[in-house]
Amino acid sequence: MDVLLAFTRPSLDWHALAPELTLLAFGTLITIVDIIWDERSKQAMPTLAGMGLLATLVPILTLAVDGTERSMFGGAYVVDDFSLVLKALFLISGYVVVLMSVDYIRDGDYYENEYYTLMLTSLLGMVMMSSSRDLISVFVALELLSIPAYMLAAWRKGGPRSNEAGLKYYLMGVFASAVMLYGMSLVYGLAGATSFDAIAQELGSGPSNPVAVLGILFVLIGFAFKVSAVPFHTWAPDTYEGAPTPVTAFLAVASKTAGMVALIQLVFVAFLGREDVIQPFFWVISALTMTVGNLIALRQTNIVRLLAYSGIAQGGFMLVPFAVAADAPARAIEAVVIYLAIYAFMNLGAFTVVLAVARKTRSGEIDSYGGLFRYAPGLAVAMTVFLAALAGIPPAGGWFAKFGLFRALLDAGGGWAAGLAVVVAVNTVIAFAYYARVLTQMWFQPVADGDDRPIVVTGALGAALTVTLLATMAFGVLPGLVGHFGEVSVLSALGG
Amino acid sequence: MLLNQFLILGAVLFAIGVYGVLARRNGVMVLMSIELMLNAVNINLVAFGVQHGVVSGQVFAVFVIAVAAAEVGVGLAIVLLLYRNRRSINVEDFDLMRG
Amino acid sequence: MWMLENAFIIPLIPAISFVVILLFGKRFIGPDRVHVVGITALGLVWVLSALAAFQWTQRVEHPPPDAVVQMASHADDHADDHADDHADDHADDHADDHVVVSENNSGDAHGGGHSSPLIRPVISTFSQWWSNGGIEFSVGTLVDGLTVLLLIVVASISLLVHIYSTEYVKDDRRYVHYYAFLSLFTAAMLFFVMAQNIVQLIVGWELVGVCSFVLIGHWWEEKPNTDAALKAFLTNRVGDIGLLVGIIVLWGTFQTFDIDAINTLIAADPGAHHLALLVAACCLMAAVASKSGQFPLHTWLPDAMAGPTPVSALIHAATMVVAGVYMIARLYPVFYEGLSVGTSSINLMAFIGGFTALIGAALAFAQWDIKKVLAYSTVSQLGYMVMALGVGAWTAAIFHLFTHAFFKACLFLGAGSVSHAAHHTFDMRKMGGLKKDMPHTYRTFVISSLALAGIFPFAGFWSKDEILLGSLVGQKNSYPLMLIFGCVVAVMTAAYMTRVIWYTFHGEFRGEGHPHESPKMMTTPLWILAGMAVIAGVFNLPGPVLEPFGLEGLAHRIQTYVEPSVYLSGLGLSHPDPSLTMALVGLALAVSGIVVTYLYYWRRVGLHGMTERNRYAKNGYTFLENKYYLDHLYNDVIVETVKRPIANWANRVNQNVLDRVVDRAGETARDTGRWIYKWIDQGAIDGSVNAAARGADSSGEGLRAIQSGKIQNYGQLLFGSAAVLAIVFVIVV
Amino acid sequence: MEATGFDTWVLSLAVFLPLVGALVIMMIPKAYEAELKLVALGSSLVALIVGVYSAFQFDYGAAGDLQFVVDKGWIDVINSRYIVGLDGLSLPLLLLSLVVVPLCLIYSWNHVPEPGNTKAFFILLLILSTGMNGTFVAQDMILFFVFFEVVLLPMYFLIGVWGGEERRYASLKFFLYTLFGSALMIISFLALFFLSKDSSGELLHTFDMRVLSDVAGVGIIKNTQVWIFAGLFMGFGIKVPMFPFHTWLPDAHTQAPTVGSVILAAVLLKLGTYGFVRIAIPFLPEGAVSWAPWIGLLAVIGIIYGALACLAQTDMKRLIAFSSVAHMGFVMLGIATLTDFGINAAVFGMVAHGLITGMLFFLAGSVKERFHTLEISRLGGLLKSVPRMGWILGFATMASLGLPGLAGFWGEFPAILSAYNPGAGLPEETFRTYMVIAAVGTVLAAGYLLWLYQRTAFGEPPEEFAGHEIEDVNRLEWIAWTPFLVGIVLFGIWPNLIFNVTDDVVSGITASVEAIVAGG
Repeated sequence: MDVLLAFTRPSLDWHALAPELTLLAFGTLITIVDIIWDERSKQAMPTLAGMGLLATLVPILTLAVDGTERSMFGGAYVVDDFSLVLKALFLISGYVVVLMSVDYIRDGDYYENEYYTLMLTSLLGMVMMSSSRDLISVFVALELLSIPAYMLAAWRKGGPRSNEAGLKYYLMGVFASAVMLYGMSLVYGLAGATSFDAIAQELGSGPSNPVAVLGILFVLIGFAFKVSAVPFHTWAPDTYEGAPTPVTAFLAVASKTAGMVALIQLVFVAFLGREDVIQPFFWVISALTMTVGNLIALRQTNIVRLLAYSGIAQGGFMLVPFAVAADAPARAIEAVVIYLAIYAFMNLGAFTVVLAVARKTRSGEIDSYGGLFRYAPGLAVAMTVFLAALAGIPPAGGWFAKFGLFRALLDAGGGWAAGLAVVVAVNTVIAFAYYARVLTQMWFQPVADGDDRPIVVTGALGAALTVTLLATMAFGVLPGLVGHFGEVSVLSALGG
Repeated sequence: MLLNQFLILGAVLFAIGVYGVLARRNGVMVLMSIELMLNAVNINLVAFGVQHGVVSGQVFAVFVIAVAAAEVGVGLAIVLLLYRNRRSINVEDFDLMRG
Repeated sequence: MWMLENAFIIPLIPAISFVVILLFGKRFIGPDRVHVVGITALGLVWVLSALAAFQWTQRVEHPPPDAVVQMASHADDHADDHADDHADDHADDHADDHVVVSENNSGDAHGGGHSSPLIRPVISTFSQWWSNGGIEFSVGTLVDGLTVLLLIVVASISLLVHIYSTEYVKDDRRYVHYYAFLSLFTAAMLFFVMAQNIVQLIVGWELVGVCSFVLIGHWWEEKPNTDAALKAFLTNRVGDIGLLVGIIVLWGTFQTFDIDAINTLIAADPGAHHLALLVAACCLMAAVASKSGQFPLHTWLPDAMAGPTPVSALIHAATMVVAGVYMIARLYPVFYEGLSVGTSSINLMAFIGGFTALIGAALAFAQWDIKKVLAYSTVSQLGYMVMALGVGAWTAAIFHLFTHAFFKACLFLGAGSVSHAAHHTFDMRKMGGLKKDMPHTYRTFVISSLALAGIFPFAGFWSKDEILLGSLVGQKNSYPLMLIFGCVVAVMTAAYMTRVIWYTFHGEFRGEGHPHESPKMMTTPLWILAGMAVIAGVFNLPGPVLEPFGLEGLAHRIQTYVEPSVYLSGLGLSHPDPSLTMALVGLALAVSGIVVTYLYYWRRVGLHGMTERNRYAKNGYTFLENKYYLDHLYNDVIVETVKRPIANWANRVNQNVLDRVVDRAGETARDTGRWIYKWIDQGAIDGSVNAAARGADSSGEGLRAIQSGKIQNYGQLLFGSAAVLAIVFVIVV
Repeated sequence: MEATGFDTWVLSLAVFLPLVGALVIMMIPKAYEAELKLVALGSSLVALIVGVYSAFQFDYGAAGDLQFVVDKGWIDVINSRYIVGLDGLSLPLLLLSLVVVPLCLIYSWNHVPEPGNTKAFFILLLILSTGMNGTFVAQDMILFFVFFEVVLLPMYFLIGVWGGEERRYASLKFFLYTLFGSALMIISFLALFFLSKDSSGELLHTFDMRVLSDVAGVGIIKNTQVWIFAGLFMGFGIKVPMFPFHTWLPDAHTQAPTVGSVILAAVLLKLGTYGFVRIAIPFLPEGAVSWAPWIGLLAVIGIIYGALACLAQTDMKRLIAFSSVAHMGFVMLGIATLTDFGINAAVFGMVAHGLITGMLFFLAGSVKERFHTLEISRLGGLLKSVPRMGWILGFATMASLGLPGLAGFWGEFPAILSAYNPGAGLPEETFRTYMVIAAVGTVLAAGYLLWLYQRTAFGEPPEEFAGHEIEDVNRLEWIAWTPFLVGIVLFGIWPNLIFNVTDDVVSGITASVEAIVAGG
C-alpha cells in the first residue's frame, strides 16, 4: 500500500501548458462575460473566441522557437514539435470554423455564447490530445473534445434533424469509447502501465497474445470510430447532415484530425511492435473506407452529405500510411500529418463555400448549384479549387497529400503496399466522378430556377474563404511549406 | 488473487451492456447499458491495477467514473431534447436521415 | 557540263510557274492569260533540256577524264563526292566496288558488243535534306542518258500539250487551276526523272500521282470524274505499298538511298543479297504495275480518261504512266538480279509485261470510246516495254518508251481534236466520215497509227522490232513465250488501230451537227508529234540500215548515249545483232493485221455478226467488254472495303459465279469498318468502360442500404465488425 | 549546362507568362472585353517571342544536351527541384505549343462558342498553355507531373462548358481516363525515385530526370522495370491515346469546341508520346525492350483499327478524331522500334500530326460554323460554296495521308522504315510484319481521307445550302491558319529543320538503350 501513498506533486512546466491555459482562460472569460452582460455581449462573442484562438497561437510559437522537448507527468504529457504542429493546426482550423460560424449562429436561433465556449473547450481537448502520450490522458482528452461536440451537433434546439444528429453521434460515440476503454483496460492489464513507452516495451514484441490483440483492436476501433472509418463510419453522414453546417465542418476536420493524432501516437509509439496486427488491420480498414466512402458518395444528392462521404473517403486515404506503419514509419507519419494539414484547409474551404451558397439558395441540394459560375464566378472558382484539391489534382493542394501516401507506400515497397497504392489510384478516379457532379452543376448547367442575383459573401465568410483558398493553393504550388511541418513532426514523434 | 474471476465478471458485464445497447429500444435504457459497459471496464482496470500492484489502474477507473458522469449528463440532456421535440425516446424512431 | 550539274533548275522553273499561276493567276495575270506563264516556263524547260541533252552527248563523245570509269583512282573520287550520301563506312567498300566495275568492264567490253567507255552519270548533291540516326541524307540530281532522254520527252510533250490546251480547254471554268497543275505535274515529273536517291523517287512518284488525281478530277462536279480520280489515286496507293516496302528493303540491304551507290554495289557483286533483291524487285513490281497500268492493276487507266484529253495525252500516255518503266530502267540491276532476268527463260517482269500487252490489246478491241481504245493500247504498249525490260532488252524498252511517247500523245491529241469537232463525244459510234472534214487530224492520226502499228519506216517499227529481237535472242537464252506474245500483240495492235480509223474517219458521219477542223493551236502540235512519229526511229537505227549511206557512225545513238553502261556492264547485258528476218516478220505481222481488219471493215468480208451467231464468240466478247470482270473484283473487294463504290458499276452486274462470290466478299468487306466500330469499339471497348462506371454507381446505391438511419443497426454493425475483426485476428495472428 | 544572365529566365518566362496573363485577366472585369482579349493575346505572343528567342539562342551544335537549364530548390522535403531545360527533343514541341495557343486565341477572337464568356475561355486557354509548355521543359519528374496534370482541368472545362451536346459525358470521360493514367504514372515515378541506383549501387532518391536518364535504370532488376514501365505505359498510353485506351478521344474531340480539339490534337496528345521518349524509354531501357513488341503491336492495331473506324464515321469531326488514333499509331510504332530512326520519325510525326490534324479540326470547326452540321452526307460541294476552304481542306487531306513533300510523310516513312531493322533485342520478324501492316495502313488512310474529301468538297452543294450566301475563309481564319499551312509545306520540303534538332538527343537515348541491352 505504501506504493499508493508515495505521492509527490509533479513539477508543472507552465510554459508548456501555456496554450491549454490560454484557451481555458478564454473559455471561462466568455462564460463570465456572458453571465455579466448576457444579451449585449452577443456581438463580442465570436471576436472573443477568435482572439482566444489567435492568442493561444502565441505560446505555441514561443514554444516552437524555444524548440526544447518538454515532458510532464512521467511522460504522460509531452510538448514536442509534433504536438506543436498539430496544436497550431487545431487552432487555425478552429479559427476558420469560428469565422464560418459568425453569421450562421447569429442569424439562426442558437445559444450563441455557449456555442463558442463549447467550441473552445472541444478545441482544448484536441490541443491536449496532441500532447497526450498516456492512455489516461488520451482518454480524458478524447472525452473532453467529444462531449462538447455531442452538444454542438444537437445545437439547433428546435430542429429534429439536429437533435437526431446529436443523439446518433452521442450514442455511437459513447458506445465506441466504451469499447475502446475495454480495450484499454486489457492493454493496461498486460502492460501494467498506461504510458505509451511502457506499453510499447511490454507489448512490443514477444509471442502473440490473444488478449493483447483484442485490446489493441478495441482501442484502435475506438479511434477508427472517431475518424469515421468504415465500418465504424455510420454516424458520420447522418450527424454531418443534421448538425449545423459550421459544426459539421468542425467535426469533419478538427475532431477527425484529433482522432488521427491519437491513432498516430498509439500506432507509431505504443503498438508499433505489433505490426502483425496493425498493418493488416489498417490495410483492410483504409481500403474499405476509401472505396465504400467514394462509392456511396456517387449517389448523394445533398452537398453536405456528399461532403460527409467524401470526408469518410478522405479519412480512408489518411489511414493508408498506417498500413505501412512499421515498414516505413517516418514516411508514414509525414504522409499523415501532411494530409491532415492540407485536408483541414481544403475541406473547410469547401464547407465555407457551401455556407455562402446556402445563405442564398437556402438549400443543400447539389442541383441548387446550377449555373453558379454565371452569377457567382468567384465562389464557383473557389469551390472548383477546393474540389480539385480534394480530388488531388495539381496545382491545388491535395495532390501533394495524395503524393505523400504513394510515397510512403512505395518507400515501404512490396506487393501489399503496391496493391494498396493501386487501390488508392482507382479511388482517386472514383472520387473525381462525384466531385465532377458538383463542378458540372456549377459550370455546365443553366442557373437553377433562373434566379441569378449575385451572392453576397459576408466579411467573416470572405475571410475564411481567403485563408483556406490561399493555403490550399500555396500548399499546391509550394508544398515545401507544409512538407516541412510533416518532416519536423516525424523526428519528434519517433523520438528521433 | 483471483484475477480471472474479475476479468470474467467484467467481460460478462460488458457483454450485457453491449446487448442492452444494441437491443433495448428505450433511450434511457441504452444509456444505462453504456454505464454497464463502462463499469465493466472499471472492474478490469482496478483488478489489473491490483494485480500489477500499481495505482494507475484505480486512477484510471476514477477518471472513467468522472467522465461517465459527464457523458450521462449530456446523454440525458439530448434524450430529453428529443423527447420534447418528438414525444418519443424510442431510438428506433429517429431515422429522418439515412442513405 | 554546267547544265548537267545544275539540272535542278529544270524542274524548278515549272514549279515556280505553278506557284505564280496559283497565287497570282486569277488576280494579277488574269484567267485568260495564265497559259502564257505556263508555256514560257515550258519553253524554257525545253531549251534547257535540249542543252542538257547536248552536253551529255558531248560528255559521251569527249569524256572528261573524271567521267570515265577505268582505273581505281576514280573510285576514290567517287567515294569522296559521295561520302555525304551514305554512311562513311560505305565509302570505302564503295571504292572497292569501282575497282571491280572497271574490271568487269574491261572483261566483257567486247562480249557486251559495245566498246564505248563507261561514262559516269553527273551527280550533284545539295545541302543535307534530312538526317536521321546521325546519317545525313542529301537531295540531288543524277543526270545521265536516261535522264536527259526523259527530260526531252517530258519537256516536248508537256510543251505541246500546253499549247494544244489553250484551245482545247478555252474558257474552262477552272482554266487557271488547269494550267497551274499542268505546271506542277511537269515539275514533279522532271524532279522524278532526275532523282538522285530512292526517297526522291517516292516523292516524285507521289506528286505526279496527286497531279493526275487533281487533273482527272478536273471537272469534279460530276461524280464519275471524281470516282475515276479516286480510283486512280487509290489503285496507285495500293501499288505504293510495294514501293514503300521495296525501297525499305533496299535500304535495309544496302544502308543507302543513293541510286548510284545501289546500282554500283549490285553491279559490283551481282550474286550477293539475291533474296533481298528478289523481295525488293517483287515489291517494286507492284508499284510499277499500279503506276504503269500493268496487269492486274491496270483498270484505273481507262477510267482516268475522264480527265481532259490533253491531260490524258500528257499524263496517261506519254509521261506519268511510263514512270514505272523508268523506275525499272533506273534501278535495273535490282530487277535484273532480283528476278534473275539473265539466267531464266521466264521471269515475273517479262510475264507481267507480255500478258499485259496481250490483254491490253484484246480489250482495246471491245471499246467504243475512242479514248478507251487508246488507253488500253497504252496499257498494252507499256506492257511491251516492261516485257522488253523483262527479257533484258534495256535499250529497246527505252527506245520504245521514247517513240511511243510521241505517237501515242499524237493519237490522244488527235482524239481530242476529233471530239472537239464532234460535240465532245468520244463514242466512235457517233463519229465516222470525219476524214474530209478534218484532214489534218486525219493525216496525223493515220501516221501515228501506222507508227503504233509498227509499219516501216515509222518510229514504232524500229523500236518494236528491237523488242521482238530482244525477246528472240534474249539473255543467255531466248524467251519464246515472250516472242509469241510480242508477235500476237503486233497483229492485234495493227488491227484495232485500223478499226478505230475506220469507225472514226471513214464511212458515214453518225453524229449530229457539222464537224469542223480544229484551229491551228491544236493542229500544229499534232503535226509536230506526227513528224516525230515518223522520224523518232532514226535515233536508234541499227548499223546495217545505215551502211549503204556510210552513216554507221549514227547507228544506235540511244544505245550509245542513253544506256547507263556503267551500271549495266556489270550485269553482262548483250546487244543482239540486228536481224533482217525478224524485222520482216514483225512488219508482215503488222501488215497482216491491217489487211485483215481492212477487209473486215472496208470490203465487208469475214465473219460479220459472228458475235451474234456464235455463242462462244459472244461470251468471249462480253468477257472482253466487261474487262475480264476485273473492275468488279476491285470495286467490290478492294474499294467496297474502302466503304463506297468508286465506280458506278451496278448496271454491269452479271449472273456469274465470280461475281456472286465477289459480291459477298464486297458486302462483308464494306461492313467490316462499320461492324468493328459498332461492336468492338463502341460495344466491347467503350462498353466495358461505361459498364465499369455503371457498376461503381450501382454498387454505391447498394451500399447505401448500410446507412439505414437506425442507430442500433449502426451499433450492431460497429460491434459486429469489431467482433469479426477480433476473431479473425485472434485466430490468424 | 547551367544558364546564365537572361537565359536563366527564358524558359520560366515562356512557361509562366501565359499564366501571368490569365491572372491579369482575372482582375479585369468582363465589361472590358477588348482589353482582356489583348492582354491574353499579348501574353501568349510574348511567350512565343521568348520561345523564338530561345530557338535562336539555342546551340544546335549541342542539341543533345539541355540548355537554358535552371535548377532551383522547390520541394526540399521530397528532394524535388524546379529544374527546367531545353534540348533538341523539347524545342520543337515547345515551339509547337507556343505557336498553337495564340493562333487559337485569334481564331476565337470574335466568336467564342456558346455560351460565350470570352474572359473565362481565354483564361482557360492561357492556363492550358502554361501546363503544356511546362511539361515540355520540365526536367524533374514531380514538376513534369504537376504540369502534366495542370492541363487537365482547363481542358475539362473547355469541353464541358463550350462543348457540344454530349459534352458532360465526354469531358468527364476524358478526365477520368487521364486521371487514372496519371495516378498510375505517379506511382511509377515514385518507384523510380526509390529504386534508382547509380552505377556504384548507391540509392539515388532523386526526381532529377537528367540523373535518371544517365543511370538508365541500372540496378533495377528487369522484372521491376517491366512493372514500373507498365505504370508509365498506362499514364502515357492513355494520353497518346493507344488502342485500346483511345475511346475517350473521339468523344472528347467531337464534343470539344474547335480550338479545344485543335489544342487537344496539336499538343495534348503529344504529352503522352513525349513522355515515352523522354521518360519511359531512357529511364527503363530493359522494361522498354520487353514492352516494345507489345507497344508495336498496339500501335499497328491502332493504325488499321483507327482507319477502319474512320470508314464507319458519318461525322466529319469524329472521322478526323479517329484518324488521330491511326496517326499516333505510326508515332508509337516509330517509338516502339527503339531505333533513332523510329524515334526521330516519331518526334517529327508528333509535330506533323499537330499541324495537320490541328488544321483539319480548324476546318471542321469553320465548316460547322457555316453549315451548322458536320454530317458528311449533308455536306458536299465545298469547293463550290467555299472554294478557298475547299482547297485548304484538300491540301490538309493530302498532307494527312502522308503525301511526300508535305510534313505528314516524314512522320510515316521513316517510322515504317525503322520497323525493318528494329533496335537491339527486338524480334525482327515481328517488326517487319508490323512494317507491312503499317504500309497497308497508309492506303486505308488515303482511302478514308479521299472519301471524306470527295463527299464533302466535290460535287454540287446540297440544296439546303444552295440559296445562302456563305462566307469563305475570313481574315481571322487566314491569320490563324497560315502558320499551319506554311509549317506543313516547310517541314515537308526541308524536314531537316526538325530531324537535325532532335537527332542528337534521340541518338543519345537509343545509344544508352543499346548499351544496356548489350550489357545485360
